[in-house]
Amino acid sequence: MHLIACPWCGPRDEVEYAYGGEGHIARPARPEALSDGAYADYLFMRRNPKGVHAERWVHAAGCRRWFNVLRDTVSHRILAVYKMGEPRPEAGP
Amino acid sequence: MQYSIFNLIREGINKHKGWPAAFRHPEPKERYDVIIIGGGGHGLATAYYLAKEHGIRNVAVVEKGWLGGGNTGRNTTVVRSNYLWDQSAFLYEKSLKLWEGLTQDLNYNLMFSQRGVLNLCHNLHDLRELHRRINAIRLNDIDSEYLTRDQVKAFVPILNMDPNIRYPILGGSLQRRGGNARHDAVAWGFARAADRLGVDILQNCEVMAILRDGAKVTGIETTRGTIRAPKIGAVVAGHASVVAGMAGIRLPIESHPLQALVSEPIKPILHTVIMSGAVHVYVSQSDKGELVMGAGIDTFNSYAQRGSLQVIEDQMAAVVELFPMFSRLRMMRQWAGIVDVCPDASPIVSKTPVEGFYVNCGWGTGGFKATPGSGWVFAHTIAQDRPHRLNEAFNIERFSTGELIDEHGAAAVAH
Amino acid sequence: MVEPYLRQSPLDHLSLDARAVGDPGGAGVVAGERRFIAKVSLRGDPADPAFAAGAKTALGFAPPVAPNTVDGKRDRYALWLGPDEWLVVGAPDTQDKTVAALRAALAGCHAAVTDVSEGRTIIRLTGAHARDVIAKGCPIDLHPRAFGPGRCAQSRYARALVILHQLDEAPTFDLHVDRSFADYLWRVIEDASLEYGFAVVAEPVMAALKRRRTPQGQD
Amino acid sequence: MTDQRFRNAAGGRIDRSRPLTFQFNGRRYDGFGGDTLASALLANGVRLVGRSFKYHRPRGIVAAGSEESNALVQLGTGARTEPNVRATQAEMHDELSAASVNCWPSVEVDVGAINSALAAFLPAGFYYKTFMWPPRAWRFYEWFIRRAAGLGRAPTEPDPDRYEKTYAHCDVAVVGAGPAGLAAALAAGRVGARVILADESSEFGGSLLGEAATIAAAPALDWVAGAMAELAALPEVRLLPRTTVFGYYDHNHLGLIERVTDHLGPRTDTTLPRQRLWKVLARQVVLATGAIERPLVFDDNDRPGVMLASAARTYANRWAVRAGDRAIVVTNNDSAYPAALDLSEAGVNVQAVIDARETPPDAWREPLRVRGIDLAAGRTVAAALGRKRVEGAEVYELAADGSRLIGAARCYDCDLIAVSGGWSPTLHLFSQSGGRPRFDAGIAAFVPGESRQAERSVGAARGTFSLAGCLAEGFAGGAAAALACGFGDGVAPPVPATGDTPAGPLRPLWRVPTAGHGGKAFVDAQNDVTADDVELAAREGYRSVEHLKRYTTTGMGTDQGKTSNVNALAILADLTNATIAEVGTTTFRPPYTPVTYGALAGRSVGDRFDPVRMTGLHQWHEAAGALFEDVGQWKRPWYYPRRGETLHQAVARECGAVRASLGIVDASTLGKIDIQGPDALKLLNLVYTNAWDNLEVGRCRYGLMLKEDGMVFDDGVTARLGPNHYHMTTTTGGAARVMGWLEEWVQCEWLDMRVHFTSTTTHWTVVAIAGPNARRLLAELCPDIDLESAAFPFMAWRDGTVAGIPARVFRVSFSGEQSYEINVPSSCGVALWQVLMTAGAKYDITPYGTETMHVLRAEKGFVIVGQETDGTTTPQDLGMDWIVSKKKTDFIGKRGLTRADCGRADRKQLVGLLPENSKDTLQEGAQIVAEIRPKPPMPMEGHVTSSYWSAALGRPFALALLMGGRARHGQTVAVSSYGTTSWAKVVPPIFWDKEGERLRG
Ligand SMILES: Cc1cc2nc3c(=O)[nH]c(=O)nc-3n(C[C@H](O)[C@H](O)[C@H](O)COP(=O)(O)OP(=O)(O)OC[C@H]3O[C@@H](n4cnc5c(N)ncnc54)[C@H](O)[C@@H]3O)c2cc1C
Ligand SMILES: NC(=O)c1ccc[n+]([C@@H]2O[C@H](COP(=O)([O-])OP(=O)(O)OC[C@H]3O[C@@H](n4cnc5c(N)ncnc54)[C@H](O)[C@@H]3O)[C@@H](O)[C@H]2O)c1
Ligand SMILES: Cc1cc2nc3c(=O)[nH]c(=O)nc-3n(C[C@H](O)[C@H](O)[C@H](O)COP(=O)(O)O)c2cc1C
Ligand SMILES: [Zn+2]
Repeated sequence: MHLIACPWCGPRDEVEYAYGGEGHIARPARPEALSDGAYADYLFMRRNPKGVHAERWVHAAGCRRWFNVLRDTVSHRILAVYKMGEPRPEAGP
Repeated sequence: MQYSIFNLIREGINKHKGWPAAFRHPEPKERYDVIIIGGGGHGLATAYYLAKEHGIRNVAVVEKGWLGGGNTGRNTTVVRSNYLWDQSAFLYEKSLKLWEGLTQDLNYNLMFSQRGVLNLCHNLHDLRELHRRINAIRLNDIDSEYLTRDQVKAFVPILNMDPNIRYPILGGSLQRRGGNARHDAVAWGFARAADRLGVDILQNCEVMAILRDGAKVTGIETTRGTIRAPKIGAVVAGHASVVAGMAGIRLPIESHPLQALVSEPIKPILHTVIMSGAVHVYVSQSDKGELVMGAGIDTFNSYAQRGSLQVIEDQMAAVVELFPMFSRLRMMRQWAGIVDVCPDASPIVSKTPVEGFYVNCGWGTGGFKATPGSGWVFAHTIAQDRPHRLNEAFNIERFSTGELIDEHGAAAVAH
Repeated sequence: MVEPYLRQSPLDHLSLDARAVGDPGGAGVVAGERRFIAKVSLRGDPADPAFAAGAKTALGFAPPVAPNTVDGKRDRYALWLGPDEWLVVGAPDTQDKTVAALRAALAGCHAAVTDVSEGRTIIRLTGAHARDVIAKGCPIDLHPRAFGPGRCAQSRYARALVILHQLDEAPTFDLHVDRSFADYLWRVIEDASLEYGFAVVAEPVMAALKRRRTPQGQD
Repeated sequence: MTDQRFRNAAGGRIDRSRPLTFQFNGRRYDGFGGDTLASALLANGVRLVGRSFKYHRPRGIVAAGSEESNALVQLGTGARTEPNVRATQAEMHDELSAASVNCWPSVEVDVGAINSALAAFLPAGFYYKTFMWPPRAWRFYEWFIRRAAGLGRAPTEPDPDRYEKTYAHCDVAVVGAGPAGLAAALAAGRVGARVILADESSEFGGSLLGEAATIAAAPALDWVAGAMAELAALPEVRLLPRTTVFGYYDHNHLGLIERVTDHLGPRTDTTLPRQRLWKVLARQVVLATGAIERPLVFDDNDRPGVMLASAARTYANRWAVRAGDRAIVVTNNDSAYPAALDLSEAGVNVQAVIDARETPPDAWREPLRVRGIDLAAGRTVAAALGRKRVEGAEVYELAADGSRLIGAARCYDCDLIAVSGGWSPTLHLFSQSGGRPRFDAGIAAFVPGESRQAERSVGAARGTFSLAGCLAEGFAGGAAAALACGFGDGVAPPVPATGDTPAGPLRPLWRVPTAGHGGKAFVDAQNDVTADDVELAAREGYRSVEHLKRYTTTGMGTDQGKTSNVNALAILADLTNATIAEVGTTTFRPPYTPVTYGALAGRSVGDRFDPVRMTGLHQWHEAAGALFEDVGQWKRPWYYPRRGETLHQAVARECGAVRASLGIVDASTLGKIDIQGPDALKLLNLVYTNAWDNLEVGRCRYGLMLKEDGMVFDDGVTARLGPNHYHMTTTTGGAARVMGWLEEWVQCEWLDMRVHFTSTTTHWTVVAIAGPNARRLLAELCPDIDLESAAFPFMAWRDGTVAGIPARVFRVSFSGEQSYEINVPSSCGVALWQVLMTAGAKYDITPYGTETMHVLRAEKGFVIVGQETDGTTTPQDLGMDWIVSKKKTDFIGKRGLTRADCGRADRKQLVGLLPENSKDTLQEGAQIVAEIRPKPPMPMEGHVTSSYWSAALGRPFALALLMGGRARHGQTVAVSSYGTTSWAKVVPPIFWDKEGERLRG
């Protein structure tokens, strides 16, 4: 039961959000230039870290905005919330 | 000592003082022929078949905690082989065949009970998919039956067959050879059998690094010291990305919590396994009497072995929809495991670009049933340095070529 | 439009009017449907001066920029739904006027004006236990220290998506809901209200009830 | 009727003005309001309450609260029966009825007790070692094992009661309303914090309810009453008695279960729920959950009459019940002394306090002497005597190292053995919150370690066992928690004086050496786990505490080992030469006590299980007798049978009407997305496979969406409403998914794309009329649109009015006929539909459902995403290469299509099938096999995706995905379903109006 602070709406219950998986995966600028392997990297390969994970969520039942979250996948602590387009902050403790 | 009724009686008279340890607690050797990382069912089975089928006995199974403490020890024990695609059907069916003789093979009662697995169908779309699946399964010579509404009702009279409920039951598919096995016994049975063939099971031994010499593995760094081997198989389920990462390999895996729960023990009321992807729950009753049930994963990545309450709430609503009489029963314990989910809901049992490094993962929400089969093909892959026919398709390259084995339908509800 | 009597609000099939009482008496929860309220989705960047000015001209007030707040007038007000999204709510059947005014005033900027009136309805809840009933399905903290008149929020009620808007301290809330979920929401709320006493009122009574209290926020 | 012979004439917190009768195992007894089933049974002298899980040993009551391991009953009857209820928590109400579980024919004479005789052969894990022969016989053995296992019985009827849930928010949640919890709530409440105080008991006061303690020189319960009154008057404090905090989840979320009306017994008035689930988000949590007394592990320590000392004391003080006539009190710590004194005060003949310590604190000697109670130090009880109830106890001297008994037994003649093996702080919630317990050797117990969430433990829950200490910690904890939320100054209120006797150290005593006459020393009585079982597990290598738990099942019962876990792991530590800290605890998991499924389901049951989404026309369809199909959460008319018609007949009729004249269908559920912005076109070009540049305003186009892997994801028609304005439609099931998909791309990837999406799915009611007479009908009702094909061609849209209703009309066709989709404001849908029905009567306008819609589209070879596709299908597989732009440099999924596997010639491709036997409609889901063999396995090369009888063709036809199918037109294939084979000719997947004249005409 996560309590996630939407950058606009503030802390809201997990049931209002949808999870979007790993963040900062940029769509290749020229997908056609990629090998099958490199394209598979983009499509499927994930960091899946044990610890701090940069991921994205959408406030689906709220303001419908996507945003980024740094969250620890072991403690479930949320270390940072930041808007789309903003760079990933240093992971705090 | 062989496990048997005679020895049980003899030991009963002897106050059970004579039972030897089921498995040793050895000190790590410096070097093994093969190291298996992960002391879950799959890892232990791999070690067992390496020793039994391939004569490779100088094997260590390295487990960071207590053996069987991963998903093997926390799953809802559904065993079946009714998968859609040929590749999966053959692999899971191999496994099911192994299950059928495993208790005797291991000389450990796994309580493998072919009580049947009934998948319910609640809408026309699912019904069409159900027929497709049943036909495919049957044509692969695997048992699967279509049950009409009336047959479902006759088979499980306590199901809510009211046609006016929100998601009325229209029919179902039954695999009679499916069922349950005792999860812990599977870990312990394989451990004991592997141990008896000389395999060292090293518990409380966490792998921290994988040692390489160029493109070849040479050993591992663990919390109990360095251990060397020319071949290393990683079978660590939820930790697949972490351990593969130590060998410099990226995987298409994401780790999610999958929750389960048991009711208080009650007298027998449910004699089969009921699964419903549409209302999202599955349930069976263990031999001890608890109703064991689960639903889908929590959506977020996690290594925490716990999930969110709302998943349980939805799951309970679903079970009460199917079985209104269960409403007054009580949840006695809830827990979670970390499942390794692959984009196509099929496993990876494969060689890797790193020589001597093999991975077996991605079983996600449904690998318990595959335990013996997975160990069997993985042992082959490691021993021969090439996949067995049955796991050829489950390679890593498929994510590049696109030749996926999409079993999302089969895994619609975790199991 | 067609003859008004031929129009169907999303809850018409529940025959609420037949159940409506003139005086809700001691009911802890009083509810009714606000039918055919005009609702227009407005999208645009409030930081764009052209948009801000245009919206203000068209509406007569600036759409609020503070998240989850409501601003405007009695008969037309805007709920903040997102950093570039508002729901402009107005008297029944005024949506065409609002759309036209906004489109005209916003011609030339990147904005979107969409009539969504018919896709949603509003369930109004008031009474001493209105807050308790909402808490039974909605995770938002509605305590006066955390929420209040003039605030709005999008959230869930049980398995439906809702927009909550608190109108006064009575408290009175409007719950906006998609028309296809309205029947579900109504029935869930009615069930959740059982222990407090539940009364259905028709729109005029709803308005009268609200007038009896100090007007705050919008209606 | 009985005389409540063990009930004292005065005292206790029962309501003597409210005498009640109840039934247990068919006999009637008396009790009082305020009793629990356990206190009332004890008052009536009932000691034998149930039978144990495995050996069916006689069992009684050991505790007075939720930690009870033995006294489980089947409560109530009929639809309201409930298995495995702890008698100690079942509140008495009139006509309560309960029965023992797990015994037959009765608790006195239980056939299952034969297991007790066989106990020597049924040690921990015996089932893993036997029942293996003959192979496959396990299910035979299992049948018996299953019947022997389990405790109570599930009801066999639906639950007549209601449940509900609520969210709640607070600054400070206080769990437990003993002295520590009350103090914490006072401290936080006084400074204005929003406080929730929950206690699982019916009354607040915690241990004080069972003790004769004093606070501020008055009975402690006076202080409790004062605290309650003060708390009740604070507006921001919510008091929740009968409410168990069962789970501590992430981010300070707590799960609470409130028993709202259970204590009132079955009622007809169901305005109040039976139970209520609270989901509390607390900024700070104070855990004041107290401590649980540990039993001692000695031979036959499970006999009815062996009871926790604190429980015996509580029965005496709270319920005025003597748990026995003649007692001995056995302990290793101070807490049993006041218990002995209170028992004596209550009229129990307490013969002796047996203290394992060589030198018990002197302070107790005098009070014992005054009461005539012997003190036997350095001794302990090694065996209980008696079978269905305690009849005596053997007491021995204990060797200094605790390893042996010394000398001969002294036998006490007693019917109550009150035991105390020390106290374990109730750490469950602390542990669930992520905290790790730490072993405190001083009290020989695990105590909370560092906090991982915004939580603190106070009082006995933290290992502080003095009343003064509990109060002080409670006040301090409450004040600090409030301060952390911004209330008050963090200064704790002054602590009132208490009458505590300072406690001396305890002597750990985990396993009393056996007295040697073959008794069983239980560690976990509920699951029948003995000290020998622990030893066996360790010997067999199950040395991790988690293995021990699973191999022996210790701590896995309904009590989750509240009283047993620490004893078990301490014994394991001893056996494996490890410290208790090294062995550690097993994982604490929710729930603290079992939680009713119904409460977890809450209101999501019956017709509120999941929302039923209905279009504005739903009531019309219902009245017209439609049967409905579930599509996602929507109910869509499936077909409209006329009297006596089968599905087949109705669909043939509906199809015929459309092809011959006119049909009408509710298409409102199609997803609709309004797209506006200067980059809208750019977006469409990226999300659809085809090119959109030349679409004019007033026209629409069909598009296909792919996922990045190239697989078909959704489809629909999109119309250009204005230069920068589009109206997109999606599949019914895909509406929310596509909307989310577009938002995700634009918000996460194409941040500078200027485009807005608004869902308008339900804003519009969409009625499609289709058939040769469609235009004729529309023309009658639509004066302001020129319907001539030249002016309003296929794949165009126009605004106008239909029957006076403002409408947007799309000329699109999913049926292959001339067809118009009329979009009107939803509230006008019924009006429109009715006008169309009336005006269309002359054309025999026929409402049709999804089944007919599917037949019609299949005749045209139009695919349905999700039916012809399954997430592994590309546009090329569907033969829709024409819709995949070769010119566009990029669109979502383009690169995915060029991966190696997508180019294979033997991919499954969409084909049509014409069964050779023209009576034979193929089964949807039938498999196409490469060769027919007498029996499986047979290699498969495709499957039937759609199959119907076509009235128009006068024959059955089907769509299928077939390996390399496009190159196989003209071939005959074998289609296998459930063992029967049909033969079908492979044809192009279009059967009707191949030139498309009808829909354009
Ligand atoms: C709640 C739940 C219900 C499920 N239900 C079913 C079901 O009904 N049917 C079904 O077929 N499947 C089910 N599954 C899935 C099934 O449990 C798993 O697929 C299967 O048990 C995986 O076995 P394993 O041996 O690969 O993994 P595990 O049993 O998880 O073993 C992996 C081991 O690797 C160890 N490890 C990890 N990292 C390291 C390291 N660095 N060093 C050393 N050791 C390490 C772990 O401690 C662990 O013991 C369920 C899973 C869950 C969680
Ligand atoms: N002499 C000793 O060794 C000894 C040992 C232990 C306790 N005590 C005495 O007991 C008292 C302890 O006071 P305290 O306030 O710390 O504890 P307490 O035992 O008085 O109160 C704890 C309360 O928490 C409730 N509770 C526990 N878990 C709960 C849950 N999950 N949900 C809801 N309620 C829950 C219990 O019902 C109980 O009422 C003191 O008076 C102390 O002197 C003495
Ligand atoms: C099939 C199955 C049945 C279980 N039955 C019980 C049970 O009867 N009692 C119990 O306390 N736990 C039961 N558990 C849960 C375990 O206690 C434990 O929670 C689970 O193995 C996960 O381990 P963990 O909670 O230690 O992390 C069961 C688990 C499984 C997989
Ligand atoms: Zn938000």
